[in-house]
Amino acid sequence: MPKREVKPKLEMFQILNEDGKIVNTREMPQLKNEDIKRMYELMVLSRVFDDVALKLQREGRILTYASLLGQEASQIGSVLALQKDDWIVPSFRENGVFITLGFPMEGLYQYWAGDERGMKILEGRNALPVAIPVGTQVPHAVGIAWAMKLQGRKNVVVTYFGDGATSKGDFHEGMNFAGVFKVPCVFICQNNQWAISVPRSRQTASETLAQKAFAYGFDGILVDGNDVFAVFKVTKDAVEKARAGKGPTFIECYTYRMENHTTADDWKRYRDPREVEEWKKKDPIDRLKKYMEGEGIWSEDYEKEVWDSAKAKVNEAVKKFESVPPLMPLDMFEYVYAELPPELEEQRKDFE
Amino acid sequence: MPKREVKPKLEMFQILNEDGKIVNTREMPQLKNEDIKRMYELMVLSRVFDDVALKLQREGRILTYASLLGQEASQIGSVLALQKDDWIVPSFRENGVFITLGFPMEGLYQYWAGDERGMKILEGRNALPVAIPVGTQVPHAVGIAWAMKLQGRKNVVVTYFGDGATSKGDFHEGMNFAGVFKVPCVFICQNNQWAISVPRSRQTASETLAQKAFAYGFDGILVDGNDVFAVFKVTKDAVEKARAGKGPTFIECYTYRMENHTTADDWKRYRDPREVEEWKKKDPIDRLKKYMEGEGIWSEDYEKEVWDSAKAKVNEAVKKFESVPPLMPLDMFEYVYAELPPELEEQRKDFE
Amino acid sequence: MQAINLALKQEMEKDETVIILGEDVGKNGGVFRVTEGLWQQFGDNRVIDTPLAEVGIISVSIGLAIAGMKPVAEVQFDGFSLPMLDQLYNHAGRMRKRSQGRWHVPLTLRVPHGGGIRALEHHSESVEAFFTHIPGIKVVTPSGPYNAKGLLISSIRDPDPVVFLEPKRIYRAIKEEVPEEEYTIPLLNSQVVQEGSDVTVIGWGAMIKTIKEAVEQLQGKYSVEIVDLLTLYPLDEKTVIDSVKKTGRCVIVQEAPKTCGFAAELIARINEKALLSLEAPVQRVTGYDIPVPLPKLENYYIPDVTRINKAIENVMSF
Amino acid sequence: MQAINLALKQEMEKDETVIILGEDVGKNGGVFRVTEGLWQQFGDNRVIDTPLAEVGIISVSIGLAIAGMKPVAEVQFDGFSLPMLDQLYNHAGRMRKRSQGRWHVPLTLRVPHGGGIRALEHHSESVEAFFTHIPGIKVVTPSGPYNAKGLLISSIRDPDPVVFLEPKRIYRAIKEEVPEEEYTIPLLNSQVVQEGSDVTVIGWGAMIKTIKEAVEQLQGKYSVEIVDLLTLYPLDEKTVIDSVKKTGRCVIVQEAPKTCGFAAELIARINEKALLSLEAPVQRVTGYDIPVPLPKLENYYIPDVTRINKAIENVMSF
Ligand SMILES: Cc1ncc(C[n+]2csc(CCOP(=O)(O)OP(=O)(O)O)c2C)c(N)n1
Ligand SMILES: Cc1ncc(C[n+]2csc(CCOP(=O)(O)OP(=O)(O)O)c2C)c(N)n1
Ligand SMILES: [Mg+2]
Ligand SMILES: [Mg+2]
Repeated sequence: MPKREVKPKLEMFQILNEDGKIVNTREMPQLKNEDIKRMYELMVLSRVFDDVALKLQREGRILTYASLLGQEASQIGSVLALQKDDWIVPSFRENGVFITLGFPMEGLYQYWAGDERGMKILEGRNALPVAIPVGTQVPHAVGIAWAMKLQGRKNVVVTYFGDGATSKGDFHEGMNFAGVFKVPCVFICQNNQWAISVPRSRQTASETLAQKAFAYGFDGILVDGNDVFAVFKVTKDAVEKARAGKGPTFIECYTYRMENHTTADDWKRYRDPREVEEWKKKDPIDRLKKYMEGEGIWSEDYEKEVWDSAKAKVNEAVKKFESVPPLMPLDMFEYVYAELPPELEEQRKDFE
Repeated sequence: MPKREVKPKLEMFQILNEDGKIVNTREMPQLKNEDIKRMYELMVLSRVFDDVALKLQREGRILTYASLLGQEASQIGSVLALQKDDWIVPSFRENGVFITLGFPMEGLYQYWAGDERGMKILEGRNALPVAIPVGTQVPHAVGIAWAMKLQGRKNVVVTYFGDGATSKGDFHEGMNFAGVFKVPCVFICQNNQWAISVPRSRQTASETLAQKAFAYGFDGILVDGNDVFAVFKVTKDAVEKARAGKGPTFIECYTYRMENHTTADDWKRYRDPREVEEWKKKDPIDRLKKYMEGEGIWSEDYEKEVWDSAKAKVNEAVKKFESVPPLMPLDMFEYVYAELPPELEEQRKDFE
Repeated sequence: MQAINLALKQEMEKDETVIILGEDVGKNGGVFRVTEGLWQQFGDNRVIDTPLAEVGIISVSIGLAIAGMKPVAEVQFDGFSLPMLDQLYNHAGRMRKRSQGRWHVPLTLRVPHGGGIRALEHHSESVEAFFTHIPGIKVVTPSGPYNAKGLLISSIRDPDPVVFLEPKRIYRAIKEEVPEEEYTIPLLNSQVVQEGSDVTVIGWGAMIKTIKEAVEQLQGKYSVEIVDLLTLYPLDEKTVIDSVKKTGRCVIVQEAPKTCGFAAELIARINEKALLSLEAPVQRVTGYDIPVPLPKLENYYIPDVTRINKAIENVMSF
Repeated sequence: MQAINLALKQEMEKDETVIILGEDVGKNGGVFRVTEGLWQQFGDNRVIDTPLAEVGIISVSIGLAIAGMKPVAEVQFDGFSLPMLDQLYNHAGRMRKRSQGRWHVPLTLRVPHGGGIRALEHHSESVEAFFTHIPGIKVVTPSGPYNAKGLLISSIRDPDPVVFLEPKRIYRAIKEEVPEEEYTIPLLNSQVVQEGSDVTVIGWGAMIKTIKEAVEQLQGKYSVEIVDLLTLYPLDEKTVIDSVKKTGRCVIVQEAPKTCGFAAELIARINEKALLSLEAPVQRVTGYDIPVPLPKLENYYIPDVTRINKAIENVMSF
């Protein structure tokens, strides 16, 4: 056969390796020590939040919960690359994103306890609520980004989704619009290797997910998703490119879902514990800690302080969460329409 | 930015150039003179069929019709690469495909006249009926191909669609399944540069359509769709590869829709006549004629014979089409379910 | 058609967040020429040809609407609107709720609707009942140029997602005075287009024209009241119930397949609120539970004058 | 749940063209464990984890079915079934027609259905009315293990596309003898699960359990006849009409949003065939026209014993 096929090769972008060493000095973003500490602290906070969520779930105080364990660098590293009024369009595993954005953690617990008020969008933040139907939020991000462009605003949209989401038609149609209309949108795919029990290899025969961007005429980047510096750098570049009117970027954060898919799941049914063990060694928090230690900006005291402070904040949030006054049943008729149509007025009356 | 993007380049595969010269002898398929004549005759027959369809439409004897003018090589060249019991999953512009498969032309006219009986699938041929909703037939082809694989059959499926179809989620989800399950399916995209009034450049920012295959982990090939030898060769290779269990192939036939989108359309509203003129020079039939002339297998007599015979066949078909007894209104209740449910039984009675 | 075009033009002139998007809506002016001239007037950033992707059109519009635009999306034919149901159901109708009031989705989806134009397969479906079962959206069904204009302007201005079903059969069939000035018709409106006392005939969209023809053919044999449902959700139920209470007899004409069509909902409401007034079972004249036939048979499928009058006779002679 | 598992297992043993496909149906045995053990028994070619793609699942299944397989596709939750409507409407329900009888589509789509398990958003919807409005497909609604098994076997064997709505709330809630042997229940079947003479209460799926509880709570105050609709399309209308004719009063319980739900269709048919027997308006007890609330409020949304009994009182005291 003649040369009429395409088989380019994508390399994984990394700055901080598993031993906490910088392997790509040239690309290392300029970060102040406080910035790095902030990254570390937010990652720890997310982890404590997550850990307590799992505990609350076991105790029946919240319902099904989707853990972000292992994906902290992908989430925190990318959000930190944004400006305050940029837009975020999340999927359902982005608790670390919400925390970094400053959403009150009690609200997140409330949401996962099945109380819709928990998703109240923080004033001053342009974020959409949790989206459960996989992949369906991707084109919303494209629409928002397009609106920014049409309105001549300089804001950028970042949307999050998983490896599984890339199989959905909504992802495809959204990505394709993004390419055609060159909108300021950054697509962050947290490839955590699994979609519930379906491994990445069963999700698509594409060698990398990043290369899918090629089908839409824009850049795809494969990045070590457990390397907070690499995620930050790559997102920052993509966000700036978008802001400069140079169109969208697709970023595949290569990471791992350390926990069950959700608390309703049991990963032991379908994956090899050795795989999980291997990934433990790549932990994004450990890695950053080692780096900070090497740079002399980490100490035992600091470590204790960070964890204690995180725990205190989370405990505070749990307390607030548990003291929230209950929802009123009639609240379910709120926020359906701007004005209640007569049908609903009647149904509401009926309900009383 | 570091090298973390993918930008491979796809070249267009051609054997027979616009002047009827072989530019790629190594790839020229071994075809007997009769084979080449058959190609020519079928292309001419399709063109005559098409021309008469347009005439019948103007006279109000058939309704909206989608012309294949200019796409004969893509259609005939690819079908001829198949075995008799291979499957065909067409879109709506594949009259040339149906003719090559041996579908009676009077049936095709009947269908385009709004009589469902015209789509009766020819016994002994594994083809699906015309599919109007763009791109939605692509995953059917994948399912059929998968069935062939599961059943241990050696049959291959070829599906046809346009450049517009590549934007649909159905296309994406189907292509992705094809890659994952490595099914014996060949995807033939007739990129005729337009989806009604929407040019290829507005359809996707992807440089070629063929490269989209890369997102699904299989080969994409860009071929000159007005070069019947190249289409035949590339399809033949892909079909054999599929038959050998080596998975799917995506073929982009680069061609042009010479006519209106359908008879309900007026291309002068949105495209430049010079573009159409340019493409006239690439006509697939002219090109093959020149080649045959050069090879000494064409003569004025032969030419006349081919066209006369085509016209005679088409006239015969028109006659048959016009003498078909009318549909019975009650026929509309046929073929909805294997057995009429009571609701429909009642509605049918009501109708009488 | 011109009425719709005019409504679009005027709203776009007035409010620059209004944009049009869909397949072939730009230079080509839409396959029905509804957006004719708008691309020329407003340019490529406001009248936008999209890729061929119905999920994309609706879902990207949701994003546009959240971020302050007022997208008027077009789906080319009714049969291609079904891929949009998911995004309408799971997102458009819920965004206000899910964000606890922070975001809402002021989009309008225009759907050329119904059969009778001798078109290809999937070009002649009536799909309103899928939409009316979706919480959080509104469903509007103009029946002629005058009300189309007023309803479309209201739909565009409405803060919630509106599905606007344009009866394509009458795009060109009805000639009517349409005022140049802008006017709105509230999105909760049914109209008694002809008063009567013997029997109420209810319809919407293209069926109103057929109903009028049917009643004309009766030449005054019965005093027929015709109710035109300009909005299906919310429904101006009072007009319906009042009419049925008055006449005691009712025929509902619906082009869509019978089972679970909107006529069933109307009967349910009449049952709930006017049962005691009924002197005969409400009769449905509908499409059948089969795919819309290709053009050769579609006229046998779509409710026609004969079937409507037979139903009127039935309820009158019950 | 075990009943469904058993039905699948037996059909797969008997007919090797039966295959299962969906998200997580393989090694993991499905998120509800309905396909537990089947992958282990039948292997990767017959119990197939697919990519996360609902359109893909249904449309590839259509292809499989055309080419001689009997795919039993699973969609993970009701809320994710909407992207499938297009392919069901435009293809599955029409392939027989379009090919003039040459091809047909013997697929079964299993949909865990309805609320009440305190699940996440989009995991608790009742979507049957979208399906019952689609020509060419059948809609089956088992209410317990025994009928689930018999109906599923019939669905798999049926030559036409069947949507099989499994009430997830009772996956584990109902314990019932389910015979080991294979048996079928025809796909046109409603059952009078309790005879009575004062009022007919009609429901399907998970609502049957709630209806029974409600009636129990009445402690014989009224003689209630309970009708369980095991199939919605086709509908065993005779059982419904006979019952309403007998009792003259009727309550319909539906978990889905009220407007354009299947209850409306039932009322339309009762109106058409039993109007004169009605002594009171048929009452609907339904979900509301709002998105299903998150778990904290969902029990206020789903029809419960109190609301059902209030409706019974209403029709009895009319
Ligand atoms: C459209 C849709 N189908 C199915 C589901 C059920 N489901 C929830 S999460 C999930 C897997 C998602 O995988 P991925 O996109 O990789 O995200 P991850 O959970 O790994 O973060 C599935 C199948 C869903 N939520 N939405
Ligand atoms: C899902 C869907 N949307 C819209 C249409 C209306 N329509 C018919 S053909 C067409 C353009 C198709 O373009 P392409 O796929 O390139 O095929 P071509 O017509 O060029 O052969 C459109 C928009 C349709 N048939 N199906
Ligand atoms: Mg994943
Ligand atoms: Mg094209």
